Amino acid sequence: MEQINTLQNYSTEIQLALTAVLLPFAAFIINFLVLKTVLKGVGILSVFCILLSLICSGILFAKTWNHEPLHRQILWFQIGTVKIYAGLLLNNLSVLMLPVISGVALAVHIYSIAYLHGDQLYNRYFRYLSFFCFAMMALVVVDNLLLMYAFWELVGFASYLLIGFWFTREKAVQANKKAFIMNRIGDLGFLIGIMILYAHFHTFNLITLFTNPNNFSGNGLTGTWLTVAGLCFFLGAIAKSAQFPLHTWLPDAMEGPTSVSALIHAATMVAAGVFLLARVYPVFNGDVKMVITITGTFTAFMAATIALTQNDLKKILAFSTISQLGFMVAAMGIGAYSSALFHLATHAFFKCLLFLSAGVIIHEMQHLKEKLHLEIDPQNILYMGGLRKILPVTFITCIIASLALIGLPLTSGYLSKDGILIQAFEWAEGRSFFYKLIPIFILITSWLTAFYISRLLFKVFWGESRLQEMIPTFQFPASKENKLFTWPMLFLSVFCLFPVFSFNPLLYEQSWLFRGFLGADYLERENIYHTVIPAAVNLFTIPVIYIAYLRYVKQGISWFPETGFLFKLSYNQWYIDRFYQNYLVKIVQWISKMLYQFDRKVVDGFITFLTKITRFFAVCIDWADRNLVDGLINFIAFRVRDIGSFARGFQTGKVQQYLLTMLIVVLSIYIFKILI
Amino acid sequence: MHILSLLIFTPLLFGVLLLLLPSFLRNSFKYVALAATLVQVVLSGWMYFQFKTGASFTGINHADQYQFVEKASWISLNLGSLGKMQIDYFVGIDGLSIGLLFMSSVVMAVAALASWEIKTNLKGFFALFLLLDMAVIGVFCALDFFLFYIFYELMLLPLYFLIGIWGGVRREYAAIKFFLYTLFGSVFMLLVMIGLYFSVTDPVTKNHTFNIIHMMNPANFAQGSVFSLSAHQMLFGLPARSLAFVVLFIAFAIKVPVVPLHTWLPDAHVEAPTAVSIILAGVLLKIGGYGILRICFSIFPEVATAGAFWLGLLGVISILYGAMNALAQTDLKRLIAYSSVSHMGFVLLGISSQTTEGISGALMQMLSHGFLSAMLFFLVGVIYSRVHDRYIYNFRGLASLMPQFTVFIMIAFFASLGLPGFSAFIAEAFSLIGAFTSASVNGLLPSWMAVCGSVGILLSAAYFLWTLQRMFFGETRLSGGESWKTALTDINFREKSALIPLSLFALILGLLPSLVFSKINDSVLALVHLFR
Amino acid sequence: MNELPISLTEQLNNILQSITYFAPETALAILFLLLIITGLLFRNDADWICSSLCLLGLIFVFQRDVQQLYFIASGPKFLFGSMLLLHHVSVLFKLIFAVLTFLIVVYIPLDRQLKVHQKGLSDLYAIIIAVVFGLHLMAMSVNLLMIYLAVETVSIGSYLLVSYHSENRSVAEAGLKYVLFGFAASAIMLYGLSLLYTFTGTLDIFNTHFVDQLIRINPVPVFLAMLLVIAGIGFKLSFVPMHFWVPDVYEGASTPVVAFLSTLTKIAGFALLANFLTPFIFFNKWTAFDFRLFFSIIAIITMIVGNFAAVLQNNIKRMLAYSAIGHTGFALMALVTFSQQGVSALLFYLSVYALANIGALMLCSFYAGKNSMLMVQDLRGLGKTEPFASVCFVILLISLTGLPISAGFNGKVLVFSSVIEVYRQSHNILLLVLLVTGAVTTVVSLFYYFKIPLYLFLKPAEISTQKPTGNRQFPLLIIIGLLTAIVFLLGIFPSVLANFMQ
Amino acid sequence: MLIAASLFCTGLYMVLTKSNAIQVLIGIEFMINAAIINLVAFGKYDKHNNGGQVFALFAIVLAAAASAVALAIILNVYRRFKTIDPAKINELKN
Repeated sequence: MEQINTLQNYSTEIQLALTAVLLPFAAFIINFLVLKTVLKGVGILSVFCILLSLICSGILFAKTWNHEPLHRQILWFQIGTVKIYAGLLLNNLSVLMLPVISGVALAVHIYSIAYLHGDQLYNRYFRYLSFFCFAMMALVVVDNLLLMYAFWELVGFASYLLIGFWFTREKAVQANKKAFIMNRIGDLGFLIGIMILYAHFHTFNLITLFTNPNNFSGNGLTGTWLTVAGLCFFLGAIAKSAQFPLHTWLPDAMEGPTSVSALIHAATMVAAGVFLLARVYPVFNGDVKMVITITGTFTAFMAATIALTQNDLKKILAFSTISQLGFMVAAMGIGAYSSALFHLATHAFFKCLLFLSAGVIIHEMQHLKEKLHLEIDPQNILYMGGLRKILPVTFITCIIASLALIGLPLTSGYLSKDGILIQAFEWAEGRSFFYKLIPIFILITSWLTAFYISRLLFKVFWGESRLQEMIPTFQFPASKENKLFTWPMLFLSVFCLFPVFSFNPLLYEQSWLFRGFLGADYLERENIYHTVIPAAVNLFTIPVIYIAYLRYVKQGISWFPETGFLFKLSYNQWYIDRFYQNYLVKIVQWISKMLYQFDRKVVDGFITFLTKITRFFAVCIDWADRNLVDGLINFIAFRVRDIGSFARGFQTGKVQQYLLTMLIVVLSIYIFKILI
Repeated sequence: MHILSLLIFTPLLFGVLLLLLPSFLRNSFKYVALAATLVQVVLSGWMYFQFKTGASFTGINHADQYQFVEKASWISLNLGSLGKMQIDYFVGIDGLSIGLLFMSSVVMAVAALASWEIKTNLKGFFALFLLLDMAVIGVFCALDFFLFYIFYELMLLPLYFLIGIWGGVRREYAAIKFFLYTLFGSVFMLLVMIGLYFSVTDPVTKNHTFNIIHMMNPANFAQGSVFSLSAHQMLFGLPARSLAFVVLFIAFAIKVPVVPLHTWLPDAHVEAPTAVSIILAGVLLKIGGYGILRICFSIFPEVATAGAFWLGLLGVISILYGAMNALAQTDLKRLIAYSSVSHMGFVLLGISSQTTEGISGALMQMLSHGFLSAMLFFLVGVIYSRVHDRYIYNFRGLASLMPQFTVFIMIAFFASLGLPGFSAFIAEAFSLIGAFTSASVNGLLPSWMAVCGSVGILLSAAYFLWTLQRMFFGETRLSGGESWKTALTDINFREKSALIPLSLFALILGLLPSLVFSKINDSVLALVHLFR
Repeated sequence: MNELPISLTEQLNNILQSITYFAPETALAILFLLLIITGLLFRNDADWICSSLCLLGLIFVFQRDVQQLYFIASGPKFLFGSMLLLHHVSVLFKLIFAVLTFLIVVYIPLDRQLKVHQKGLSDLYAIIIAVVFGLHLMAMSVNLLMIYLAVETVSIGSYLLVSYHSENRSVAEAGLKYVLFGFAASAIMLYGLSLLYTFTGTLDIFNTHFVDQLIRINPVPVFLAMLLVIAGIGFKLSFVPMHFWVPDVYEGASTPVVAFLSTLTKIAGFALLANFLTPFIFFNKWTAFDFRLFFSIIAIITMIVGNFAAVLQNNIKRMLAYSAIGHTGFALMALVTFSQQGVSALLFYLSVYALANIGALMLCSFYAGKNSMLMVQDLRGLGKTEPFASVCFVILLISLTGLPISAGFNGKVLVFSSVIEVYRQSHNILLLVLLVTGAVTTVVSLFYYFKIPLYLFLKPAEISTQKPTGNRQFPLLIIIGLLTAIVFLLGIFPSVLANFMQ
Repeated sequence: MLIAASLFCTGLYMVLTKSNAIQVLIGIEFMINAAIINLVAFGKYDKHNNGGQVFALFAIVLAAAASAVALAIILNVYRRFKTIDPAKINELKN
């Protein structure tokens, strides 16, 4: 609030941005204060706020796109002599992200009103959702790394809350814990990256850090530390964007409500990793970029192969998301900066749409399950089929989104994905075979994508319902898609089509979005790839889809034996998660148990040992006092008696013993003194 | 205006009042204690806002730059040929202490609220409580080493009894362990203190002095005295100043606690009643950190610089070791106790970096941990007071039973694990950043220390989230069955009124760290300047 | 031969002059006679009459002692032809004696064990006064004869005190042990003294001739003589190895007597030791005997033995006995500084120790009630039933341990500072070892001192132990409270007493 | 002086070995006598003050007083313990 007041004399753009960011926060606060009352108005309020937010970002976008970046900051605090500012940085990147986020979020908000209808934690859900939107939008507009890190974590926190939204489900709380901890690993990288930069430049400011080209050459930060910093930031991105090897949280995160998966784990938050790469792009040197490329490509390929065999509807989409994020990351690595962001934007819409559709399907299946008292998993595609009859709108939107995902012409996905593919080939040109593998794998992945998404579509919508096999008398109930479901989905599907992004359905270079991120040194289409690749991709895609059709609708050919090694590898998600659970987690637990034992036994034991020693010493002294000294005296006394051959029985009395002891000591002191 | 004396001795006044009250008014004892602490909160809050900042109010080694200073001759002995033994009642505060002062009074008020659960021997409990309160505040204000030591020792006995009489099953063991540990340190501190006394002379009167501020100026050390900077005296074959530093450091490190001197802490925490746990974690541990800064580092800056590597190493070890141990716990209170070890490790790491960022971060961490650990222990106390069990596996799905309680638990846990927006984030981030920049600024700590330290943040997430998942989420299942279900009611007004301020403080400091940093900046800069 | 009358008149003059400076002692002597007479006259009511007479007398003595401070403002004075030396420190010692005796006289009728004694207490007061007379002499004597005389006065009185109340076996046994040990010790000392006389031909230790002679002859026999004398004095101080009688006697004798022995005679022992050593210390050429080395080692051993042996005790009086040995070691530490500051530290330390120790012993009789054997286990849970006494006990124990804030702490600080000061000048490594031993044994002393609060507060009470209450417990409680308050206040404002002790 | 020394040693030996408290007392008396002999013997060199002789007198008197007290105590012990062997009177120990 204070920020608003002090910023009033700044430009309208800044005010718009602030309003856009803070509106969801206001919704969150208001919701928070009406803690106890379950109100329908809670949802409406959030929707209203996010709508206003969208409008603000829209205006802001129109005003700022392709203009000079705007930057305003106020003093946040001063530590020593270093002043830390809080501020906004509005460049193309951030003003693009704002409407994308708020747009997708609006759709999800409206959708959620229906989806969460009747849940007793309804208002808590909107509270969390608003909070997430605030954090996510703040993340994209802040101007320094520290604040960015802060919102980065808050986004993760919101995701934690929403994954574990149904907190009584054991799997959900396991999943949110896993998500948070894995993200923490990434945060660690991010933090260390920040520390490296701060140690060198004593500032967190993005502009100061990244606009000066000399910062990372010559006398600036170079060499090993630069590589380490780059790797650290990339580690942050790996965790957030679910790249190998930290991708396993994302499939588990599907335990959250589907609407949440749509917003957070498909469209926005997971894209934050890519966004981070874009923000700190100058940090990455050649080596790091190579790592990024390989990681991205591998993740894309691996996730796609896993998606081929999964039966859980949401898991398939989750791996698809991982795969697509791999595309973006790889694109960042090969220097296709603008393509990556382009794909980020288009992917946000179509993947969100896919998830929302999935939500409707699951909702329907759940409904059926309860109605028929079946023991089935409503998310398992093996039980579905023929749903196009009762969910026609969902069917259509789902088709559109899938086409966009495959990247067929006329969709937005075609534009962005082709950009990446073409640039990958361009990048590999003139390099060794090893480098050529990168574009080849990306290409293969895009075909795999076509296959798994077709499999999903065919299994879910085509054919007859598998439930008929279980209950022969089964009849689908009449179609009754909720308007609160369909409208947001239709809204999103508009954004899956090419006109929104480019007037030319075939050439991604013409897209305004793509051009918005180009540097001055961009070269126009110069070689053959620009025509060959799209053609090759699409021509081969059609047979793939057809094969899938044959396989799953017609039950025709069976190319994948379900017992083969490859199938198992894919079905078990490459065993990565199992490896983590069985080895890494166990090892950490074992170490901490050992350390605790060490603490009890050794460290504490040492202290106890010291006490014991003291006590033992006391016992010794006491014993010596009573026995040794006296005993020695006795001994001497006995000798004395023997020598003097006194016949009389000799009994030293206690008092006499005392005296004797005293005397002996005195005499020994004396003798000692004389001797030296 | 003797506001500082008023602040220190308010608990004593109320304590006397309490002792005079007849026992049939025993229900009013807790209100007396609470009133005392609230008066303190108001006083220290007022002081916080009156606290002036700027280049002429840095404090540290300039006596005239302290604020709210009071100085009166206290013990004055004529020692004939040796001049006079001059011990002053000398109190004052600077940037290092002001924040801690306010934090302590708040934590004390919370502890007073937490002591509602005490049912037996109320007069004794609250009398000791107020005595402890006085001693704690006194430690933060004292500028005369003798006075400091007196207050420092005065904390021991009340704590011993508070743990020993009102504690849990193994209370005697814990109380004695705590007592011997701390006493061990402080006895040797006494020797160093006297040694310093004979090394330092008042520049004006030429008498020996206990004045801490005079001790910081190497010019005040008598020629050829034991701890003189130029004399390079040796004791037992070691440089005298290094030895003194180590001895003092050990005394304070026991309080902090630094691994491997920490084993009193889990036992003391687990056995102590909630209110005492709160004070232990919230205030007592900070005295260790404060002592290291005020005494060890300020008086022996060159030793601190020379030994920074080892201090930092200890800090990192504490962070990781504490966190790993916390991961293995099954008793909620023990878990939090170990997490304290881990979090206080950041303080040591930040301090030993000797950079402005590191020290500011460490101070922030002390404040933040003060509020948060008080909150955590209070929350544990809430459960314990209801069912007398803290074993994590005995609970499940508390969130459904106690939703509001769970909200506070989540705030406390996430704030503790360094969620941005809460104070611990800023604190830990800057402690680590300070440790990291140290390599390029003064070359004291290698950068891997900060990197290892940051792993502690990851581990803290692991154990807190595991606890959340295990205890609070999932289907409600309690080992105590139905009787527990009825016993585990959601938090009441009193508990809320203790928890809400704490969470607000953690939040406000996280959002507006300038509230703290603006007050401490000048002092921290002066302190860093001392190291050069 | 004709010199004789002149010297006689001189001597007579001297004696007459000295009488004026001998007022406290004279008063004591008169008091002693009065007490005996009253005791004989009032057979039945003798107790309280004697007691009040005694108290009045002591107040008078105290007043006289204070007066002496002014007499000697100009400098120390030899009395009776250098038999006695009245100097500042000795007057301070005498003041301490007067105050402490006052306390003990108040304490005696309040002890249940003594009260039931059929013989009555009037004789006891007389004996005490006689002993105090001896103590006064001890503080001032600078003559071998005077030393022996004073020590014997005190010893004989003490034998009587210990075995005064001889109803049970333990008292009788304690008495026997004490008398045999003490008698033997004084015989040994006497022999040592006679040897010294043999070597020097003079009894006056401040006579320059005395030390000169000793330097001249073979150091080996001189060393033996010194050793014997110190052993005799050591019996009073009870340092190692002259400490064996202490635990037995403390355990056996009645508590007020223990209070008397553990404080007054010990302090007097220090006074005597200081007097005896003074000429040797200030005579620079004296090298035959390194007192600092000797006493430092004794102090270290005494501290270690006393404190460590106390750890294992469960009988409170026995524990206090061992701790008293430990305190002797600590006080010796102040003595080895042989400096002005050391002596005032010693004075402060001793007086504070005496106050706290008397208080602690009073609490022993408070808790013990009838049975004299008070074990720590008997204290279980008494903290709840007797909060005031228990809190006092804790404060006194804090003082005995030397934790801040307490008078004992200040005492320890003073002692430590004086030692460090001397170390700074001499850099004698032994002093450093002394310091460390002092610090370590302080921690060790916690082990046993804190057994008491542990049992008082922390251990639950056994099944309904009968509460030792009685009418006479309240006056005792008041005195205990008073003592505690003094100890506590001296902890906060030590300068009051410490400046006085300069 | 030699006589005195041997007397002292005899006394000491008696003190340490005799099983009768009275005999112990006598031993102590021997020791005191040794000292007295010393005092008197060397008193002649100290004509001026006659300190030795005076001291001897005092010593005799005090020794007598002390032995009287000691005897009384021994008597008392005998009443309680029916023995005066110091070795057998050892109830007080840790």
